[in-house]
Amino acid sequence: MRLDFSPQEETFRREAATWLEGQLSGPFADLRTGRAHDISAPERRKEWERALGRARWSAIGWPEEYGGRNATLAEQVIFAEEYARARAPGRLGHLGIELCGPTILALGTEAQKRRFLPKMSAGEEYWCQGYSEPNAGSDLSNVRTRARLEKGPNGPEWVIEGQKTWTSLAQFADWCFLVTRTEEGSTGARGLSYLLVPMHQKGVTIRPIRQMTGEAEFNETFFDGARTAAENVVGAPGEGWKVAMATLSFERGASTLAQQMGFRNQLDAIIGAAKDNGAARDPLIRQRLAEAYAGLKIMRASSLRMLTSAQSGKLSPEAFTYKIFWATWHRKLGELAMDVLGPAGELGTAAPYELQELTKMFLFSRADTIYAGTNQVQRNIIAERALGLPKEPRGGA
Amino acid sequence: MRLDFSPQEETFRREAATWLEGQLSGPFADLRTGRAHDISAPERRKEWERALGRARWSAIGWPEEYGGRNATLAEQVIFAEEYARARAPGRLGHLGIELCGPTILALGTEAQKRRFLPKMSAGEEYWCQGYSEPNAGSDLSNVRTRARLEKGPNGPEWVIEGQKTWTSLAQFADWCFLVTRTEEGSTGARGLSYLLVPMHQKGVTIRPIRQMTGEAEFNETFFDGARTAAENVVGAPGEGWKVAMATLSFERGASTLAQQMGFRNQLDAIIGAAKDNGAARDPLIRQRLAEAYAGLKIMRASSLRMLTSAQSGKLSPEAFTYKIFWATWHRKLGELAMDVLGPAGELGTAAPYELQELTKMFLFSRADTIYAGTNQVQRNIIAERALGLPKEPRGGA
Amino acid sequence: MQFAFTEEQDLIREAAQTFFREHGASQRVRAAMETPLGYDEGSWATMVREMGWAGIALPESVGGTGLGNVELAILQEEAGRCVQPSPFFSTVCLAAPAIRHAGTPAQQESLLGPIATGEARAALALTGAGGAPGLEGIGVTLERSGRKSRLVGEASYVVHGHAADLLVVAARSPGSRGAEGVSLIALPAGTKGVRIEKLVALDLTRPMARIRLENVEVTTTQILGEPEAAAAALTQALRLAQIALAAEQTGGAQGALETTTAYAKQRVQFGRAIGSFQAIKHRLADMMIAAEAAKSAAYYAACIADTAIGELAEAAAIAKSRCSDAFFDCAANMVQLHGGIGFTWEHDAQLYFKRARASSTLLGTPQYHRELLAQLMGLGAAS
Amino acid sequence: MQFAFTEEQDLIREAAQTFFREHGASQRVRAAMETPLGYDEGSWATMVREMGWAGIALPESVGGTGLGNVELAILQEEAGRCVQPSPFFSTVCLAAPAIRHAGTPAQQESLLGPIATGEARAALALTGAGGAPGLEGIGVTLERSGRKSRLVGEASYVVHGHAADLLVVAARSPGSRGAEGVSLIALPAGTKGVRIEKLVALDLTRPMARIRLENVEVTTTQILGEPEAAAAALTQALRLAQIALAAEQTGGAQGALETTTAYAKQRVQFGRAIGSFQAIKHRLADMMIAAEAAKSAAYYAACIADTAIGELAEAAAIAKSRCSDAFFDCAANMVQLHGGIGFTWEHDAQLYFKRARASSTLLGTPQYHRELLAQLMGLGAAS
Repeated sequence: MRLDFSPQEETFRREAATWLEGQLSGPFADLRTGRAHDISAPERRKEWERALGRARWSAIGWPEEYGGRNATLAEQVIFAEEYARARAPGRLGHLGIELCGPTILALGTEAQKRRFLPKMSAGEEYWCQGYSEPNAGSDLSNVRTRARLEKGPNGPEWVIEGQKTWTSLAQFADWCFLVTRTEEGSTGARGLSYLLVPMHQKGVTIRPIRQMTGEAEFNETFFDGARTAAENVVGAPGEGWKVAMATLSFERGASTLAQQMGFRNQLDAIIGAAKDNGAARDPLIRQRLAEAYAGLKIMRASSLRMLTSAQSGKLSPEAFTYKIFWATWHRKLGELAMDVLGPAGELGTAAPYELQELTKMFLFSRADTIYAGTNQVQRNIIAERALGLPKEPRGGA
Repeated sequence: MRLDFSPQEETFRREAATWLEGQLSGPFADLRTGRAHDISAPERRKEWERALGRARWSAIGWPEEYGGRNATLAEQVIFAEEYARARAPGRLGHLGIELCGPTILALGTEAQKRRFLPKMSAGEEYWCQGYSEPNAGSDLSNVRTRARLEKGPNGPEWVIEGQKTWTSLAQFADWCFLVTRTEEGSTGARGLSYLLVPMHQKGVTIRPIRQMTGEAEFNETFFDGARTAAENVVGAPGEGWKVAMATLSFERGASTLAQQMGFRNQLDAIIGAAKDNGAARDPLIRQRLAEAYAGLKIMRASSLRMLTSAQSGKLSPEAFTYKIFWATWHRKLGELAMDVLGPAGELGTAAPYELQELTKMFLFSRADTIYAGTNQVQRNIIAERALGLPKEPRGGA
Repeated sequence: MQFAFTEEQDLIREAAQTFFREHGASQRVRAAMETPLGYDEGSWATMVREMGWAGIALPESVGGTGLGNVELAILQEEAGRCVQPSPFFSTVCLAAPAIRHAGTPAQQESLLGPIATGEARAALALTGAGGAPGLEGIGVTLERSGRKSRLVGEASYVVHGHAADLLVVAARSPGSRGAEGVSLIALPAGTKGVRIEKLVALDLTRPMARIRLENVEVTTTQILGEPEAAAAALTQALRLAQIALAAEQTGGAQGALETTTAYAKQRVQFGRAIGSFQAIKHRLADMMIAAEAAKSAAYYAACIADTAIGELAEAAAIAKSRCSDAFFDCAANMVQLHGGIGFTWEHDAQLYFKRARASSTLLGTPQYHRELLAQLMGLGAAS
Repeated sequence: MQFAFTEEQDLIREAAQTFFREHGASQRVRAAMETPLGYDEGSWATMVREMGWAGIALPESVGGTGLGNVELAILQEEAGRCVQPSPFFSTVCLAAPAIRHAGTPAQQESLLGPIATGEARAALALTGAGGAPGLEGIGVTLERSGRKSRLVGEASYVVHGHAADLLVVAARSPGSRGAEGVSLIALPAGTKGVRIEKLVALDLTRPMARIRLENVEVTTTQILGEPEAAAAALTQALRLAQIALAAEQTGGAQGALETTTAYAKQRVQFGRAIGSFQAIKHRLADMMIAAEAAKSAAYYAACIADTAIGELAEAAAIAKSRCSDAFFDCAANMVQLHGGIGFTWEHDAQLYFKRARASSTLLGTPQYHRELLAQLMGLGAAS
């Protein structure tokens, strides 16, 4: 167990840092924001994705043939750190690169890999995720979107009917990876399939969902006879549940480190505000700032534990607890931000309802304990899968 | 809605205060401790109970014919306050006076009232409660102690077999009110009866349970062919569940105010310690002391709401929340006490394991959220009975 | 001793419930909050003209109903239950008590009369840009030169200041601190030199304004009561306002609990109503525990305010701190237990959540009130 | 970068688990804690002679194994998992680092040698009756007059002080404060003028003693290292001890979680294993979340201590505060979820609960360490 890096790894760090600095003080200086959630200037940000792709910094852990570098775990950690340190922008391509791409890498056919991965890592095609539905929020197995195989002009095609919700970045996406029911009459986790569906077609409609921040970063996406080729299914038809669960597990990769650096920027902004307005002298605020700082350090240590374990093929217990830990931490950070800012934090910056960054973070953080498994669902998973406690009786729906 | 008292009520207050002061600075000065949980000097404390009984201060809300004064609610509130203000000792007779007596008053026969209530209020007979069993802790309906009717020398008798646990004061009790299964083969809440059983007989064995404080205030009580006359059943045989539930509701009477005054003494001791050792200057400790103080004031207000509602025959919502509120409050008070005392609070006063009063309170308070319905069971009750949420599925045991 | 509502008080509550069932309905609240004024003028007119609520806690001598703080708490609770937007709190709970406790009988009559009859909406301009609660936060200076006086400075966070006909301005003599040098000045909103700017506030159901005073001339009759008594009067008025706000928060907590309970009964996940899962049930139970404790604190404080027994300062600090926490906890749970939908603009959870946050800050945070309470408890000064 | 245990470290853990399965069994712990010594001499002899654990983090030059703080953390974690009583913590985690960081090479060799081989049990006498953590709490004075020195005063809360052969006494020159004037003195327990009294401690598995020093004569060679370096050495040693204690707390949290999980699977109420109720499941999940975070904090800190990257002060403060809280939460839940039985003397829940409380206080409370952390974060001084 050691935390330091080898000389070769330090060389890699310098290479990454130099490239990032060159780009972000040069052609992409306008994108140097360090903001994780930012959907402004999408075209400009696609240019950034393509620049990353050209320099092979887009998906460094992937094999070289798909645009990656075969980077080691330590290198992935280093790059995530340097990316955040350089205050590089949030990745418009992250749903593809971090969720769908690894799923195809692990479970897709050779043809799927060749078709989808290079365009993903090159920033040429963007992805969104179609899991949640209005009646399948915490209970993903309740998916009602359905697809059937029909004859199409160029061979058999899946024809999809249904509604997905909380599809972030759908407005910028070229493709959607979605879980849909493909066996008529099936219920629960059986009979689902994991389809790859083009977004630019007549049968797909996107409607933004306005959040409590007043902004609309999520969407409802309607599939009304949308089509995709029969071969665009990852894993066997009917095995979509297993494939989707695999995707969920990829959410715990090196990207957690990038997320943490985003959190660090927020914490630094709060500390700065506390020093400015005197809240940093308040012993209660100090306790909470210290607690937040400690939590962030612990997240980093937990990520390194998870990543090292994942590398050795072991499932580590902290992986079960990571999501609820960061979500709860971040929600508390939002409350701390507001308490540090005091009444001034409740004033917006422009009519009709433009709020300050930290105020938006406070509101947005309330969703952290809801999406990707509510805290309640997370506790169930921990109790049942990690601790082996008996399952909750299911209703007879 | 008003909180002040009438001139007549103030006269009553003076009468009570004068009597208490006379006794507790006179013949009973040695009992002026203000400690609620105290099982030392039981004989001396039975003398105190008898003195209360002779002066009709023992069960003032009861009818005069059973030793009471027909006191109004306001008078009961006043007496509870003055009793605590005078730092009068905890009542050795409280399980009878506060739980069993009101049950007999409400649901007993005229003969039972005449037989049991006067001796209870006079401090001549003491009672303990036989509800919990090793396998019926939170789940009272799982009672396995059983009784059957047999012919005895003076008529039919209940013969009781089984084990009760957490029977506090059993070592000083003359009688036990106990819930037992009287219908063979019955399960759950059906087939239970509420029996009154003499403790001084061959078939009853008491074994103290040592607690984490090192002391033994509770007992296990074994019934091994213990007997009681057939008429000593409150309510109909088989209806014991309803009767026991009625008793539980009596726990929310004016005695809550006396309990609060005991809490106030503990809080005052903590405040005193904080002033002495400088902890009172610590802004975090100040917050917690203020929070504790506020909680206590809220308990008083809630008690007054409950009592006033009970008087008008209405079931008030705060009655559902009272137990978990005080139990959780008290448990936090224990933690606050230890944090105020600092390392010195972790040193005992005498070998082998005599701890300081507040340290014992810290340990003892851990039981508050367990007995008389754990916090988990309390939340279930609130959710199902007060909010009308669906019941938890029960296992098929 | 009778710690339950009287029959008359129950009737007031029923009337309020009937009123808010219509005027506090979600679509009306939302329509109102998006207007520049931020509230529904029709609803306001009904409240103050037909129902006569503006004068409920004012003496009959100035045209009020002559009831008290318990009755006011009932109205506030019901208004809070549906997060209704209106200048009721600023007018009746903030400005009116300040006038009543600071003003001479003549000032009371002239200023409270129009409030009681619903002709005037009023606001209390208290807190400067720094945002510190209480007297320490006053950001306006009253400069006296000879017989003329001038107001200079800024008050921010003025609840419904943009909708007020009458401003009650708290000011200080230059360089004064603490209870010294405080004055309260009655200022028609249209006075020369008064600049009122509606702010973008987190809580859209309770807009705030920034009020800049640029050498505003003040006559002696506009200064309420005797100068040396103003600080005490203002402190007393703020305690009453804190209690009224606590009552409103209690209603907010109750509203969040009711809506969430109803949702938990009908929303099905994993083949069961989610309200049958202990994870949900127990959080709803926790909400009820908090809400009931809040009610006890608020009713107790309102009672103390009316019967003059015990310590009002203490009761106000307890009520404001506890009801703030209870409302925030309940509103936060309302968001969480609704899942994704609770996070949307369309669902009312956001209204409760923002109101909870903003009302927790308003008139002093829970932490501020607990520190006050620590001082009242005799713990001395903090280190 | 390899943030997982090595194979060698896994072997150390397995050996420790095997050892504690026997020597940390409930009845042995209980029998030991009721003896005057408070621990089992046979178990201790096995630990230090056969297993060689006393020297695990000591250099080979003094007879140690030459491993580091990660290996020590593993042993502490496994010892904590069964709340095993022994002078290991006082000797190996408290006294030894103080000698190692303060002593001259000659002092290290003469004093650490017997510790590494298991011949000597040692204790650190640091904190006076006031109980303040760190250097501020030192209650012993070192009076120098000419070439003679004398120790006067009292150290309380001395972990396993009654069982120590060697005392490391922290002392101050008269009137000194902060890092100035601190010395560390090696004192055989039998020295004339040393009065050792075993105290009644809440946590029976870790007895403490009060040590009174009545004009105890000290030679120059007993004073460890250079006087001006002692404060820094002691501070460094305390940080390592805090990390070792944090590791032990992590084990305690894990032990509480495991025992309670097992109980929840077998205890039936309402016709179901209580572990099938979400109320129980979710609290167990919360315990696991806290325990895993504690492990991350403790392992990270132990790693920092060995690799000299990053800030040890920060890592120690984070580990000690978080692991204290995690252990207390887990132990409190252990009591609660066991119901009535968890409150009895016979059940082990009380041992975990008391150890959790006492170890939270020992070497600085979570609040103390968070305030330290606030200073390290550059927040300046508190008001």
